[in-house]
Amino acid sequence: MADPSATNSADGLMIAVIADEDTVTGFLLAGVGNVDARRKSNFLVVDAKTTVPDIEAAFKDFTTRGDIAIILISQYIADMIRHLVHNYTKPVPAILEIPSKDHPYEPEKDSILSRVTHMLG
Amino acid sequence: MGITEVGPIAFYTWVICSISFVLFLYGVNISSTSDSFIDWGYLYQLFAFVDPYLLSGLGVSMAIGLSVLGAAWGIFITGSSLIGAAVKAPRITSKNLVSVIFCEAVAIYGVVVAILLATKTETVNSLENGDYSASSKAAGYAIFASGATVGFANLVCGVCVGVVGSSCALSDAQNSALFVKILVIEIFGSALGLFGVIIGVILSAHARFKDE
Amino acid sequence: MYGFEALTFNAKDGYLEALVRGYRSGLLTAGDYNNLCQCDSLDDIKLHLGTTDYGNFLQNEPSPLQVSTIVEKCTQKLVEEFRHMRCQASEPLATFLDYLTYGYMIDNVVLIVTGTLHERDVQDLLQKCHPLGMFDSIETLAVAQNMRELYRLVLVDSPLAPYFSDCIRSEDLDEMNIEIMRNTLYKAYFEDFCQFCQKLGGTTAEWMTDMLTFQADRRTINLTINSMGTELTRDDRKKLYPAVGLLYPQGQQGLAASEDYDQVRAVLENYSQYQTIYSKMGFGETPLLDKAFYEEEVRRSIGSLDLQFHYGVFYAYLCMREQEIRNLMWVSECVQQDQKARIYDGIVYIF
Amino acid sequence: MSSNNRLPVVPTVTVLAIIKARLLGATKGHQLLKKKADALNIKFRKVLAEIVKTKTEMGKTMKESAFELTQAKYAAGEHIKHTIFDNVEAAQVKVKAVTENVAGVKLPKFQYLNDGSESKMEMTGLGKGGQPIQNCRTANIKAIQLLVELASLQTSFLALDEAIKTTNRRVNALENVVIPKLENTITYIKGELDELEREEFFRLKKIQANKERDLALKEAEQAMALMGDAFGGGGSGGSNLVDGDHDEDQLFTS
Repeated sequence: MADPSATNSADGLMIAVIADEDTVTGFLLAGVGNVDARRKSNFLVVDAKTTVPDIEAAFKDFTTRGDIAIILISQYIADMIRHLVHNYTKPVPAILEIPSKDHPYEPEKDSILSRVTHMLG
Repeated sequence: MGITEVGPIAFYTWVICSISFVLFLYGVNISSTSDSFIDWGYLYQLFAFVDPYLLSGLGVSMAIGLSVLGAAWGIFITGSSLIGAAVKAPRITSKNLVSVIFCEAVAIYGVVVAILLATKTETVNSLENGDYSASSKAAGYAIFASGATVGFANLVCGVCVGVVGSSCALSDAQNSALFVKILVIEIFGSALGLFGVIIGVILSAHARFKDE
Repeated sequence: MYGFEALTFNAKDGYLEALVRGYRSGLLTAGDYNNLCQCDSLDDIKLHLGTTDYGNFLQNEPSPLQVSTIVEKCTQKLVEEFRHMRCQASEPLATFLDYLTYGYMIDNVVLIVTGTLHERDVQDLLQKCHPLGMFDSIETLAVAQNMRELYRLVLVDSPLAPYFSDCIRSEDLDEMNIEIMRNTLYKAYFEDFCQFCQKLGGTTAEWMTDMLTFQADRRTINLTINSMGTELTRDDRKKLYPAVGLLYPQGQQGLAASEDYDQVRAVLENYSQYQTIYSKMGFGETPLLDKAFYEEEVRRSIGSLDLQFHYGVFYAYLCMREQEIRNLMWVSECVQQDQKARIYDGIVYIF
Repeated sequence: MSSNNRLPVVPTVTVLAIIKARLLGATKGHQLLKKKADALNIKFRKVLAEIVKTKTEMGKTMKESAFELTQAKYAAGEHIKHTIFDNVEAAQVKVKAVTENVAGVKLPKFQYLNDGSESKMEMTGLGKGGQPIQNCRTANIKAIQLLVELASLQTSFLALDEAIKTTNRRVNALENVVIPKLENTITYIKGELDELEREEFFRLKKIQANKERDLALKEAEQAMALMGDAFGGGGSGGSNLVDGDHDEDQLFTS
């Protein structure tokens, strides 16, 4: 629950994005994007050519990097790697499933929200 | 709009026309003296000794040549537009052949008049002083003028039909309702050539090379 | 002198002029748009586009259809048509058509240059380039490590070289903001294109000057509005204004000093031609001028079709086709995002 | 059964006192944990309600920002996204992780941070479509803020969920295992002690009875001896104390 790395917390942690091109574009426009000196970026554009192992690798990378606090992932992409998302239990970085413009948001599929609705009965 | 914007052809035409007009006026003003700029008396002699056959030959060749030039010009203007427009609207090709035929008709006028003129043409012997008889000179000039009339009338008529035909093809491709309307304009354009033909025929009707 | 064009124009360009008008008749009409607006899914749109001039261009696409795929395919159609015309064209139409692609070329060069500075993969960058703006040596753009080298090795051979050499000094290249560079190039391009059209003479010059005047003014107004509140100073802003157009130079003086919309409006009110534009600008609020500009552009483009024997139709066709792609993108996005209420906001009816 | 569900203790008074003290502690702890669980539950409910609210709101916000992007693309052209991708350098929007304390549970919370540095994005679309792009940017920043909030809620949700589970486990353990066990032990000890008491009582009673009988016998003998002395010397009657009646052992158990 503690900060993953004390060094980075001073100037803030980043938000990572795994989504379709348009969603990523929007967030980059807002200034979320970060590309460091080693050409490592904190976003992944998923298009028709992106394979599931690519997404898995990026997801694992983002969850273990330490300078990322929130991972935004499009819901339909989360569905592709549902096993990883389901088994992920750490509170930081937080996984957030977001709707994408061409995939309407389905609350039933959301790992968190399904628990929420289950609890609310 | 400066003069350079008018385009080179128009510019040169204008220059040549104005120069010749100035020369013509100069010549008329001082024609009485022999050392005038244009010696009209000498010019008369020159034209008087021209063989009427040459004039009629020129007339015939102008009739056919300029008509065909006009027709060909019209056909390429129409044709290139027609082909381009037919890429997206193939239905227009058969209808718009009318425009091409109109242009073709212009060439046919030329051919008809040329044949007419050619059949009238005869050889005549010159008089002793090298001059020709009045009637043969008149016949030569008449056939020359007739040929020129028909030729130039058909030249511009062909171009006119061509331009209208090109627009006709383009409009028909967009909206087939326009075809008939533009065809009417084209018919009017095509009639221009006929005027020339009529005048040409009348002009050459009384041409007699030899006095009977 | 219209007559002389009528005599000689068709010798070289009659076929292409008729062809481009034929392409134009393939543009979607208001009826088509109305039908498209009734669609409930992208597949409906695909089905409907199948009945139009687009034909079966989407037939081989896998079923979860993306908006970007539609846009890409439409662009591809435009590019194919354009390339077809370019191949048939003889001088000076060929040069004219080349000029039309320089705008895209500028975008591509800027894209590659930024990409190179950020060390992106060249192949990726090339895929993102607009196909109309490709030139032979574009792939080698990426070999250059810095901007000076880039200019010396590659750009010097491209058609854009004069724009670079005229307006961008090599020491500027490295630290210049990429957007400023893009707009400086655009300015040079506009001026050059205008000159070229003047040289062509006749109806082409007349119509194109009119259109380019509008485009230049649009750019000027856009630059003014978009640079408000940014770090761009007045002098810098003024440097980016193209030195053509109705607003040049008097109106540009005023616009360069404008700091809010009301001032821009005040300047524009002196130009009755732009009444349609500034009447869209409300007092004190942020206006959305883009659609007004697009409408004006389409209106002027349609005007070009009333004239024959000139090159303006090619430019007009490009504008209209681009607008159609924008329209289609808008409709598809609205359908996909379920924003039916706003679907009519973005469509500019062409016919 | 009672032997299973109790502590293995020797039933003495001291042990009883210890166990009683433990029971008291357990009850107190149970009460406190119950209270904590309630506090967490209240917070949890609040978080849940907010998550549901924010999630639905997020759907709307994301839709809006996606549409703003459409407008930007409409105005500036499709290629604008490449420009945006290429202008990415360092993140301006970041989050700060802080912790909030609810009933002793540390909840991680994220705070939206914008370092406010002049971004290259400001100039994007200078010549064409700048305004919709800036609108899109604002809309997306709004969306990000909402998402950060949602992420906080979600993390809180997870942490709270965990905390509540632990607390409930403890409460249940106390309620269903520890306290019954202690109570059973107390009952057992009490039972054993009662039993012992009863035995003692019985034995005391028995001793008393024996003692009374002996006394009676002794008295009778004395009376006899007195009578024997009086009636004939007591040669034979002079009973020997040693080989007299068998003297029963006195048993003192416990």
